[in-house]
Amino acid sequence: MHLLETRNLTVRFGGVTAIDNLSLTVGEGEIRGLIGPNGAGKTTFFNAVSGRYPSSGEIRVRDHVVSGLKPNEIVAQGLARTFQHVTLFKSFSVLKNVMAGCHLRSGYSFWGALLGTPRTRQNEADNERRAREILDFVGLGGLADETAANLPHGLQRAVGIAVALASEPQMLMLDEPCAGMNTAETRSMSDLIRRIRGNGTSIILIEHDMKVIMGICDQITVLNFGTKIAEGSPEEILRNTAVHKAYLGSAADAS
Amino acid sequence: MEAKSNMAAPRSSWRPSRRTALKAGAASLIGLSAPAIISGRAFSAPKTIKIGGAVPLSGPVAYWGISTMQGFVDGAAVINEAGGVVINGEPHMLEIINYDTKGETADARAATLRLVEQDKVKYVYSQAAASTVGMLQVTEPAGVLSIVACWGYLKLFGKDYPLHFRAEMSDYEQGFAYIPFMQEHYGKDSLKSAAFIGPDDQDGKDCNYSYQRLMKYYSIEDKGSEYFNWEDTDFYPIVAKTLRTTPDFIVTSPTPPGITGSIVKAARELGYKGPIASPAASETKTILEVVGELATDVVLPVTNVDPTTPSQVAIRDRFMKRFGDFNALAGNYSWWIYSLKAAFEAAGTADDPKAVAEALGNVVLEDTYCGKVAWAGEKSFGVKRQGVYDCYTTLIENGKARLADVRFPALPADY
Amino acid sequence: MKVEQGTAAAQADGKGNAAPPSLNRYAWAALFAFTLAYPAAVSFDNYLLHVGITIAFNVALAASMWLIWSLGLVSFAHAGFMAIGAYTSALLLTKLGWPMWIGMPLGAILAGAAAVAISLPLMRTRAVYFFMASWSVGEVIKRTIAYFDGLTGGWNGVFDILPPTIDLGPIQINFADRIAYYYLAVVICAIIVLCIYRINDSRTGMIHWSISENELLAEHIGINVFKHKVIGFTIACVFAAVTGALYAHYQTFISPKSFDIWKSEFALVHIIVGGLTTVGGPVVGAISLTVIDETLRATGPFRVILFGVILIATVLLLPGGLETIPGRIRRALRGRKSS
Amino acid sequence: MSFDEIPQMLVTGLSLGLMYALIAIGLTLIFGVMRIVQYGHGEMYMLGAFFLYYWTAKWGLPYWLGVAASASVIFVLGAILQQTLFQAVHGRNILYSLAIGMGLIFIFSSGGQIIFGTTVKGIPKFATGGILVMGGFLSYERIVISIVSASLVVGLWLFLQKTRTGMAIRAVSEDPETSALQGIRTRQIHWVAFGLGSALAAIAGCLMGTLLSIVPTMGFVATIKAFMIVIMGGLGSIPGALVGGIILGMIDSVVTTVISADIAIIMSFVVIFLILVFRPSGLFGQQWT
Amino acid sequence: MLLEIRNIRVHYDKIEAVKGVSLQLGKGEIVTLIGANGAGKTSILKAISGLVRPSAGEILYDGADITRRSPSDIVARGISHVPEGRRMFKLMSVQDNLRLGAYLIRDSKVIAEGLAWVYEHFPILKQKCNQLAGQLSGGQQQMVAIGRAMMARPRVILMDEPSLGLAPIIVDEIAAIITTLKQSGLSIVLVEQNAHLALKLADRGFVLETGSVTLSGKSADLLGNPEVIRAYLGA
Repeated sequence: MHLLETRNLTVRFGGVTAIDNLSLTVGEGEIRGLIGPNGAGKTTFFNAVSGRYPSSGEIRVRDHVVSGLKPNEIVAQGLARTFQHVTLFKSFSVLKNVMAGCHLRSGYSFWGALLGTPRTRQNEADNERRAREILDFVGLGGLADETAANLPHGLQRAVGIAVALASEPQMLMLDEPCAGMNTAETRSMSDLIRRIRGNGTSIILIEHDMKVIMGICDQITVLNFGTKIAEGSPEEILRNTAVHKAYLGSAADAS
Repeated sequence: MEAKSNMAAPRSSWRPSRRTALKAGAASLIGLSAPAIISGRAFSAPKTIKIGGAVPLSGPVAYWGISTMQGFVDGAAVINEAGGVVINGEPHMLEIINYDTKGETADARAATLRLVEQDKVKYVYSQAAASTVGMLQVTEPAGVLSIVACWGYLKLFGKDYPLHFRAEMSDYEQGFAYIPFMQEHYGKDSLKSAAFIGPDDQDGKDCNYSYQRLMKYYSIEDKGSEYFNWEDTDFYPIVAKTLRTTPDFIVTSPTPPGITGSIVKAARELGYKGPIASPAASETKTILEVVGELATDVVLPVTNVDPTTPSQVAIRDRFMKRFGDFNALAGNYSWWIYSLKAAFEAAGTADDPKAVAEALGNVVLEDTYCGKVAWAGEKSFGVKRQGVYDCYTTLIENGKARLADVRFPALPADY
Repeated sequence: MKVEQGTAAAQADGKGNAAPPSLNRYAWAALFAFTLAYPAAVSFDNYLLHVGITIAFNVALAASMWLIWSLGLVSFAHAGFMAIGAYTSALLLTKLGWPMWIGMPLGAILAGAAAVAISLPLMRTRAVYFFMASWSVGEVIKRTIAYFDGLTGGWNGVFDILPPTIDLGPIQINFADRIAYYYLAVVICAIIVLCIYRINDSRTGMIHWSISENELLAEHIGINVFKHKVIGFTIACVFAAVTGALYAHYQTFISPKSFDIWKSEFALVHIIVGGLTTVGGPVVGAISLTVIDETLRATGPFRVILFGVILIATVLLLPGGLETIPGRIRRALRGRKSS
Repeated sequence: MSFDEIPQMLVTGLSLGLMYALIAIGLTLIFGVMRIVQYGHGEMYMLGAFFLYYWTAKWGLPYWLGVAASASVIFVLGAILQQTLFQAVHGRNILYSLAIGMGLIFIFSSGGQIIFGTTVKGIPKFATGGILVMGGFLSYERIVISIVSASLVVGLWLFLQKTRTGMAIRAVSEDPETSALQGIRTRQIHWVAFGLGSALAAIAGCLMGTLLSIVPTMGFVATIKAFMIVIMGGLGSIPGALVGGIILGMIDSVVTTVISADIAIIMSFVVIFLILVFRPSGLFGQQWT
Repeated sequence: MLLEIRNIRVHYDKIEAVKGVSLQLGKGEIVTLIGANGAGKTSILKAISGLVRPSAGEILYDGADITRRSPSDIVARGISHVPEGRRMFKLMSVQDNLRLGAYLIRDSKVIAEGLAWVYEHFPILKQKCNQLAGQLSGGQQQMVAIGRAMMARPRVILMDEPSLGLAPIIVDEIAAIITTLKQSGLSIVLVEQNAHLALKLADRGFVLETGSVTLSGKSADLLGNPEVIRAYLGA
């Protein structure tokens, strides 16, 4: 049983086919890299799987068909994601961002919230504890009360991941987590990704920084123009000339 | 004051004469409001009688509110200059306090509460139905005398509201003047049926009620009623629909003059030849401006546009001087305060609204802007609280207006 | 109308630097205490009590509209739902003799049902389009009421909507008394504000702001955005209906004109002037603008102009509204200390 | 309803729709370029009409010159308002521009009552009489005014398509940053578009004012109509404003004639609601986020 | 030096995107900025063209300080910017897009010459000149973007990721155009992720990492430098 499986996934915008009959499987506990030149359809793939874009074909999570579900239902199925551009509740504190993420897996009733019942207070306390745990886990424990908008870019990305982790996903889809980071930040991000996997969460990773991809992925899928052009271990991908050509540009041949 | 002079400034290059007048008007308004703010702390040398206005001074119906207020302000000044209200030999000065209602019911209620409860005013006046309704929620229980211009809402009028006076004639009273005139002018046989056009709100429905009673009284066939929205900008559709019923004449009330003009124009352009009567809320000049040459056979009761009698001319001149502005409506409303003065003097008190009300009901004035004025309605309403006065009917023919008829309404015996 | 919620929020001193909640709580307690003492403070001046009651209505309206705003939406259907509450309660009293104690909850339920039904299609629209669509809803409600004049009295409105009474043997209160009605209005208004405060302070509020802040992310962390929008909108409409019933029994007269677009617009103006990010905003905005409006009444024709000038001046000179004043003062003090 | 009323309804609806469209196009232009809602747009319409009133009725100057003068004066006024008030809230929450617009409504409509007086006024006519078109009566005045509004719509379209400034306006409303890269001074385009939009409203005010009558409080109704049309057609879309205007004009005309005016206005709100539900960004709108 | 950047810094609120970068561009030269996403390449271009204001440092063009000039002034001085993602005015025709490029040029003859130049170099655009720009393919849009920049008769062109999302064949075409531009005497600042392409085209290159230049030199040297390949492939 695969954790995530897509069968003949196709996404069209008007006349353009952004994802073309893509079939892909990701196993449990895997870190899967998704690479390809800009415009290859990587983010579109995330958007389709997370329910943001309508698609044809089939998407399954642990053999449950999730195609056609709304994003919030897909998250409930255990599939969380982050975004290419930093996407946070920017005026919230870091802690509150993560607590919002915890909402899905914690008890909530409207009336309880309104009346402030002991149970709700317990829930909120649990929630906050959970959120702080997650923040500690991603290494942001000291920044819980900062307003998200005031954090530097790299830390905002980490908050984004913390928010996604807060929904306790079985699989996390990371869209360029290292974009715009310096070497040290990138290293700690790679580290974080490995630790997340260590907790039993599978990961699909879109990343342009090849150091990251080659360093932490078990398997890599290469997309170009919405189709899969290669799949395999980092070493295999590095040797694949089709990949070279697609990814590094035509001039790569000449060099 | 700063704001006021800025407001007036752009006009300077256009018409300096009006600018000064305008300034004077604005200054008097500010002056009026000043005592309101420091009310109760005025000098106590001569006794004063406070009269309060809860009138629309802003908003879409400000036209009527401001006209009414002008009548009171001018009247109070004239009376005070002449030695004030003399009650039992002692002169009393009149003080006018005005609060804006925007022409809204709840706002009018608030303004009246302020007048009655804070300024301790015992005599109030108001204008237009919405403000009146708001005012009446307050005045009658508080034992405060109210004079208003309001049609309809008849259940708020009569025996149960003994302190409530309606100074302006409704279409119903006017009808007993202008319909006989029209019958004489056009011939009874050519006015066998009529149709009604009015605004889709309480005023429109009220006037429609008056209209229906009138048509019944004169046995004129009612061909139906149409209501327009205040948001409407084009009256072709509604006029076309009315004309489909082929009425002999059309009544538009209480349609504002601009819209009446548009209706007249649409009707003429659509080939309608019959007379159009616009009782209540109308005005000649605007209709002429809007309709131009096409304006013909428009019958406008109660608007003596060009003052004729000496007292009318005097009133106009004073208004022009004091406010820089005069319109026939303001002239119409100018008699209210004089009737109050007469009532104070007749009752011999200004402290007992009930006694004043009794006296006011019997006041008859001979020479106002509206000619002869009296209160009537004993049979219909149980109390003499409805103002009736000479109806000046203007007739527009081929783009020119002339005063065609002056008569005291021939009220039916059971009125 | 959720353009740049973030900016406004950031201006208003984000959550990070906000005053400690205890201070906040003191401010609310002081406000409530003042409200209770107000009648005595004005030596039971009936007119000033009337102003107090009007403020209570405006606060309740602005606060409930603000609840919708916390979802990132501006609803102009508010006056319409207020009308539903007012008319239900008024007609039940005048036609069937049922007191306000029954009419008000029934009006609220009716408004709630209508709000759920209408928000299913309404929530498809966004931003300015939502604004216009909700405006249409409000106008249609108002004009439909006017249209069925047999039942509702049409444009003539409904009269003699008597204030309620309480008769519990020893305790008898007739709310026709201004002081009694003042406390009734204040208590109901306080309950509404308290509910909104609690909602905003609880998880629900966090959900609302997360939707307002970033609907995309909210969906992707498992929040059912549509459901919460419908619920939030409905609650606010129910509050508007309760206020409407309260309003009707106080004014004793209502007509469709009482619920025209300006009712919604003034509520919106109260929010903008007061501030967009906390419940305090609409409360402070409604209080101060109502007082200003009443004070300006005596300026006659200049009343509306001055109101407009004050409105524009506040928007331009005090970005973020009145609620930012404490933060500004604090910053100014801190600035002086540090320098 | 009889068959011969149909032409009258259509003719009236069309001419009405064209004038509505004229007000709405100004509003949509301002939104497109600045992304703010000029809620006080109707006040420009009112002021334009009053300018023409003083021009013709008071000073006795020629009518069409007055329309042009009114448009220029209101253009300047609009540009000044943009520079002094609206530029300050540009890019901020749209509610702030809404509040400023409301303030302008209060100031202009009430100030207008003090300056112009509260009486209803009529702008002198430039033509009388009319002709029958397929059984529908059309006054010459209405024909001329419809032609003028139609040609203004076409003229504006040509202006936006063909001229340098027009292209700049379109460019800024599509993408301000890239426009700046082409050398366009976006701030300048802001006040130009704002002035232009206001001038269009002023012209509409002149034409409508001639056909009907004018009062200082008439602006808000125009704002409501314009707002309804612009949202129905899609914010920022000029064809949308044209189509929206004609839809509204037709509803006003046809439903009023066939049923009644109160149903007509309920109907127009219902139609807007339905359009927005099925096309959440209006008929021709793009999703502005 | 035609264009000289001295130690500029760019902040977005509290985030520093460019941390003191200096570079020079000679007449008729192509200089490329390469590096990963978020390295600050686009911010540098935006600082040059006036879209963002540098918080420190200065930009000299032709001897004059243009650091805080408005974008339109900078365009008028002869620096055109081909933005990332091509940024078509999608609702306008190809021809209108091109005309907008010549917004500051009032002489219709010059505009006509410019159009002729564009149509000569991109014949496909002539066929599609009345189509809406939004309907073109990515490569054609890139041609419009370059043509639009050329319409302003610039001396310097700033190009941001011209190969982004284009098929290899099209990339070759774009590369050929860039070479042509250089031959006609233009100076170009080229920002690219496609390092091989960029370094093949450019005379000199700068490798950026998180807002700072970590490596610079002649393109030929950089092409052979394993450090660059490491930066890109991590291998």
